[in-house]
Amino acid sequence: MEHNYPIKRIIDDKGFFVDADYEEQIDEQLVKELYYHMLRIRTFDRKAINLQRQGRLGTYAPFEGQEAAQVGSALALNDNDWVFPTYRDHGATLTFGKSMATTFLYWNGRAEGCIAPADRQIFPPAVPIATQIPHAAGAAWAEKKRGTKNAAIAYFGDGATSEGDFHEGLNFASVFKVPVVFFNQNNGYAISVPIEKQMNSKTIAQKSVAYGMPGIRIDGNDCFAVYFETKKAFDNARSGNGPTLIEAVTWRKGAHTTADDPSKYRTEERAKDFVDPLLRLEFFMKNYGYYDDAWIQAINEKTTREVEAAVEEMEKFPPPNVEDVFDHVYAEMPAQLAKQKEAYLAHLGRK
Amino acid sequence: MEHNYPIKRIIDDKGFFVDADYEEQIDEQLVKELYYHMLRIRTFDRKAINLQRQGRLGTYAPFEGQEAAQVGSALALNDNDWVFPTYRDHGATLTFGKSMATTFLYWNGRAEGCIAPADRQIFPPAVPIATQIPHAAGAAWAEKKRGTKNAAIAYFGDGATSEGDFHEGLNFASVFKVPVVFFNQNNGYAISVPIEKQMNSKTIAQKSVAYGMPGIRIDGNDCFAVYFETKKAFDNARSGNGPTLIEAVTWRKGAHTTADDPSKYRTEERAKDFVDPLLRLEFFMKNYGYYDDAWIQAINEKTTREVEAAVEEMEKFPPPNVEDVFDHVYAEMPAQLAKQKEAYLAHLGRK
Amino acid sequence: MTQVKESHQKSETAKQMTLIQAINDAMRLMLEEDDRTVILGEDIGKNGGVFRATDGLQEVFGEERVVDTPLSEAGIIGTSVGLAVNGFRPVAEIQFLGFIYPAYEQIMTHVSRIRMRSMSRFTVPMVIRAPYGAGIRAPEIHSDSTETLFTHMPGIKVVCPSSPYDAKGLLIAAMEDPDPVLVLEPMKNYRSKREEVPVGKYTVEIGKGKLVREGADVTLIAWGAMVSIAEKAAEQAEKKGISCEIIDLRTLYPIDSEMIAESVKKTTRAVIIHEAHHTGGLGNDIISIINDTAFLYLRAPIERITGFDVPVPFFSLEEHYLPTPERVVEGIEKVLHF
Amino acid sequence: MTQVKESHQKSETAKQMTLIQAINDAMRLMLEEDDRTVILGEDIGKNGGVFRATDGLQEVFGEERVVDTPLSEAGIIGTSVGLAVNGFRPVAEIQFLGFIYPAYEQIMTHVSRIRMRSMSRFTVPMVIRAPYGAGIRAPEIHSDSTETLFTHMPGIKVVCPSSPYDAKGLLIAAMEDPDPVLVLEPMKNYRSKREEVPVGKYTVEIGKGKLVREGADVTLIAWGAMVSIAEKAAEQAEKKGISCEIIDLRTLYPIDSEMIAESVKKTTRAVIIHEAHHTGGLGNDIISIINDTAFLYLRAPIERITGFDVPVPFFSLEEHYLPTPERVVEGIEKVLHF
Ligand SMILES: Cc1ncc(C[n+]2csc(CCOP(=O)(O)OP(=O)(O)O)c2C)c(N)n1
Ligand SMILES: Cc1ncc(C[n+]2csc(CCOP(=O)(O)OP(=O)(O)O)c2C)c(N)n1
Ligand SMILES: [Mg+2]
Ligand SMILES: [Mg+2]
Repeated sequence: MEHNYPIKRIIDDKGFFVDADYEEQIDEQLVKELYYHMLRIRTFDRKAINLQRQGRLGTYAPFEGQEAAQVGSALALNDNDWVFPTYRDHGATLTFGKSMATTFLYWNGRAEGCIAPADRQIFPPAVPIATQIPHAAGAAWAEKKRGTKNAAIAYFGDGATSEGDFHEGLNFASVFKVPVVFFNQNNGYAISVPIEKQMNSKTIAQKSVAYGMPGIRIDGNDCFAVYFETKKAFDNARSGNGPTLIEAVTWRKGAHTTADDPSKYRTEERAKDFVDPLLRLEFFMKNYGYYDDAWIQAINEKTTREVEAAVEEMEKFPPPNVEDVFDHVYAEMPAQLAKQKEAYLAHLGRK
Repeated sequence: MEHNYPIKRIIDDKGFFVDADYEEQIDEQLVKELYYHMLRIRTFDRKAINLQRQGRLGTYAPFEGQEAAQVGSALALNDNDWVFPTYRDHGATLTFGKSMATTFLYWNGRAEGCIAPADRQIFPPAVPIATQIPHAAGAAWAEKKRGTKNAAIAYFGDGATSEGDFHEGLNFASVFKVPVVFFNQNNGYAISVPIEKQMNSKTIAQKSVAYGMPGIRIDGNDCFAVYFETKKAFDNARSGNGPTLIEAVTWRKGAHTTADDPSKYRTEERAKDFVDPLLRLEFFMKNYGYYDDAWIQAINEKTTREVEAAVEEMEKFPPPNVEDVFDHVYAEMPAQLAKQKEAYLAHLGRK
Repeated sequence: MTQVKESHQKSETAKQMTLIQAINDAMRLMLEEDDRTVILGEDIGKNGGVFRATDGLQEVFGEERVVDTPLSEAGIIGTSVGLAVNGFRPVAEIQFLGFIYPAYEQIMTHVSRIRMRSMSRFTVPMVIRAPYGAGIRAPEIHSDSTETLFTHMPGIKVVCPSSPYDAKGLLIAAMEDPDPVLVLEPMKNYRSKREEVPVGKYTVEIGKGKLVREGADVTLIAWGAMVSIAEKAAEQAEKKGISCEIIDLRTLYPIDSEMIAESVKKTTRAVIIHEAHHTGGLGNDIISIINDTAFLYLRAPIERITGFDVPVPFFSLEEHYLPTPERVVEGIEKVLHF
Repeated sequence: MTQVKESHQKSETAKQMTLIQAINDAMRLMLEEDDRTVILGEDIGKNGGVFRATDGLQEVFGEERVVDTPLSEAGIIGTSVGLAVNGFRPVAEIQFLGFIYPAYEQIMTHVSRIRMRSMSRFTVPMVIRAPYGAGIRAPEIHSDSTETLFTHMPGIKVVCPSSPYDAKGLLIAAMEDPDPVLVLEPMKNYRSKREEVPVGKYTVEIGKGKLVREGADVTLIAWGAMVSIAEKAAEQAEKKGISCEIIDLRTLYPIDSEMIAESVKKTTRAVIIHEAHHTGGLGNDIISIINDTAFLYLRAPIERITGFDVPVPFFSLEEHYLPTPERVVEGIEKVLHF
């Protein structure tokens, strides 16, 4: 089976083209956009880990190593598309348009952290694994019913493929042929459980066969492969040809979350298979004349400033509002709940 | 994909060999055993429908048309294997050794109807669709852990493949390589929903790919194909090679249950593709010199008598015991429940 | 989007309907009125539902609006969440309440929580309909009455009509509600009686009980199929000179605490009847409400006549599980002669 | 079958342990003693569990007995049913109670019902362990306290230890029970204190509460992480001259009704504390028990200090969701000055 799903690459580990077909489609703008966003989210990610260590952020789920997968896929979206991320996909949502400060707030236990700008349809990150997959199918179904060209993307990990919701979501999407892309980041582990213990299939892409759905396997650390293959899947979806399952093979460089210690369950053996996606793009830029020291310096400074400003915004954000505990449960508060709220505010000496 | 899963047949619709390899393996004993059991369960099935119409049985789920699938697979089992049937697989469980009277009791709303003889491990029929699939994987896992050669079989329908439990059960079975056979009867419909609306895949067999598990597609109305392929899958399982998914393509001749009216949702168009499995075996018996009028007459009479006796047994069975409402919830009855029981028995004027 | 293909002439203003017809009528009406309405579930399209709740709807409104889904409860509810946040108003049928559990995570974690998690940016105005309850000799596991698994879940509402009129009015109210509503339909009542039901659109307010019988000595509180048990018990009690007041709760969350409090303050005694298990049943919530609101009025411990703490038995024994008028009368006498 | 590879020398008879260590110790002991014990769940093997509950067990007992499973709660519980009916005694870990819902159907329909459906031919002696509760600044949806979704389910038992001693004793009792037991482990208490725990095997009887403080004026009833809230409240109340009795319920089904009744008959007043939502919380069951058993003794309506009818909020607001000693003291004063 595995041979039916070779890993699609556009550039190799040293940043040289392996698929020359793409030479024409890759221009400076694209290269710089990919690099910029990857650098930007990495800066964010490292800062977040730092803040967590300093006690300025709650438990945090880092994505280092998965930047190409997240940025490449997010840049393939249209503005009106729907995004259903997990707790590890803030690299993708930051790229799609969620703000950094908002994202920090999420990791500080603030519901405000779930809210993307009004012109970006980004769902709150899925915490219970795989549950967002049917949501994405449903949102895409709505677009189809309305006859738009919008589509949806569901992000999920290798572990998520073991849940019933993965199966039911993909089945619905294929039966109703809805415009959705199932974007799997196979980062080798679900917390401590390696993919060989998660499934007996050699690839995740082949799971598409169960749904009569196209499935492809790509090098998730090759930002070009991610970008172009995701775009293709979206084109297909927008043309009414239904969903695609994409397996982006990548690697979680750090811990599952800041509360996790990967040395308990993995050696860094397999890490050697993965060249850092940013470094790889740098190789490419050097190989093909896109490398520009001054520009890199400039965006480095810019993103650092952006992250610092976001930290400040997060830390200056008004403290959480007790009323919010009660106010977003129903459109109209039931009497019982109103009484609970009133009593509690009275207890706090308010109202 | 479909071409990877051709429908395996041993005899054709007219009862001629299409796979001559089996000529040697098929002897009179096997032919007669298959015929006998198919006839026997059909007699049961038709009687049950009749009883239901007369108000002597509750809602009943008939299996006519699926006799080859149920008998062929049940005869492939060893006595110590575990069977996890659905509400439609009493043809299989009758063949494996559950009694007719017990089976009638089940359809008369009696818990006693769930209980097979002590030397047959037959689970109560699964009512919530697909939930038995992980059970079968678990029971098989136990056999593996004990190092026996016993295996388990899970019966389920085409509709069941849409449930999360199907997916999770097959994944577990493949990851832990347990000795279980997943025996799907694709009878074309889940109540009113045809397979084309149930899934976008053209076959159920191909769903095995998702689990790196062998999957085969067989003519479920060819009792020989069912028998030999199920046996093969069991041999494989007993040898430590893990699970197999078998899709037996068949046809539900009658209604979903006696409460259902299939004319609301299907024409008998597709029925034409399916030669009655008993008739087909008769053709075969005539073609190859196994047909024996007197024997058929004799087993007809025998099964009719057996069914009549079972009806009598069912109808003479002691009435249900009120205590049973309370007595099988816990090994030791909690005080609260004991009080409820006591109060209720007092209310009935007992004790 | 599929357009309404037929328009229904309505000459009369009310019609005799069973509860199931009233349910059908409500959906038909809303499919006509609101393009965002999508009905989905197992066997609800071509087959018109195993109880015929959706009979004829797919013929009129087409396969895009009345959708036969795969056999997949988490899929049905999960995609409904996606449809609802993206502008539709799905009405999902779960074939029997006993088969809702595969969708439990979607309901518990998402249907009920998305408004809160997104601070009202995303909402899921959807309806889940589910036939429930014992007493129709259905095969095992078809007869659960597990309403408290949902009333304990902040973010959704739960209604349970006992009559055709309330069924139509509550279902329409549910379909217009900005928040998710679970509509529990007592199977036992689907065809048990007909009554006059307005042909046009009306709603029954969610959160309001109904006084179905006035009385002085004791308050009976029931819902769904248990309302008629309460009524029969009240008739029997009347012969013994006991005057029962009956509240049909109709909405199980949020409960009409006021109606309960007022009635119990008047009668000073209460008997609660439900077919759900005793432990963890809604009866406990009602006792708490009375504890909170009418403590000093109560002259006797409240009685609960309920299903037992056992799985709903196979149908040959279900009559012994379900509350009967006789058990209720015993309860009434107990609170009166405390 | 894998044999125990190491034997543990025990010189001392008791050891200072945290609750999580006590849990670990119970499993280690039973893995040693009973070959049928199999521990399974997500990340419980090599990683030793996200809270380290199974730390070191796979090393000692091997991958056949301490099993890392796929990320699949229905698979974990569903295969455990198969293991249990076929002679094993699985102990399944659900990583957080908030993630148990995908397995809800398996628990509700099978774990709890197989004994009844097979008239005791098949039984499922299995344990489900789940960390639960708020207050540790966990990411959202990790903090549910939904015990009544399980206490309402006939056929299983539910226990909830608050201390290391009880944790070990109850878990061993659960592992030896012929029926399925859900063990709820208050995350907040995992490492909050150490106490002397016997090194050998012992059990704490399922179904029995514990009087953790004797008092005269009011009975406080709590379990899990709320026991220490009750204790703090009792201390504050004492300063105001109020004497509180505290019951740690320990088992949530079947509840120790006798202990509750006895205490309330003595104190004549009760305050119940739980972190689950108000509506449908176990508090209601307890009120009903008091209604049934101590009606005439009660001098004031029972107070419930609970989580609100809202999803457990994100951690920045969780302190406003959880009962506090101050809220409990208010409740105590309310029942005293009724
Ligand atoms: C239903 C459910 N079960 C368990 C968990 C606990 N959990 C959080 S993340 C995780 C691993 C997820 O692995 P994968 O899908 O590969 O995504 P990754 O974390 O690698 O991005 C687990 C088990 C959960 N969040 N939801
Ligand atoms: C979880 C669940 N959902 C719905 C049902 C109602 N139901 C009973 S049988 C059935 C169709 C099953 O179809 P299939 O799996 O193809 O088996 P068949 O009846 O054809 O043998 C449905 C939807 C159920 N029993 N369980
Ligand atoms: Mg992963
Ligand atoms: Mg079928």
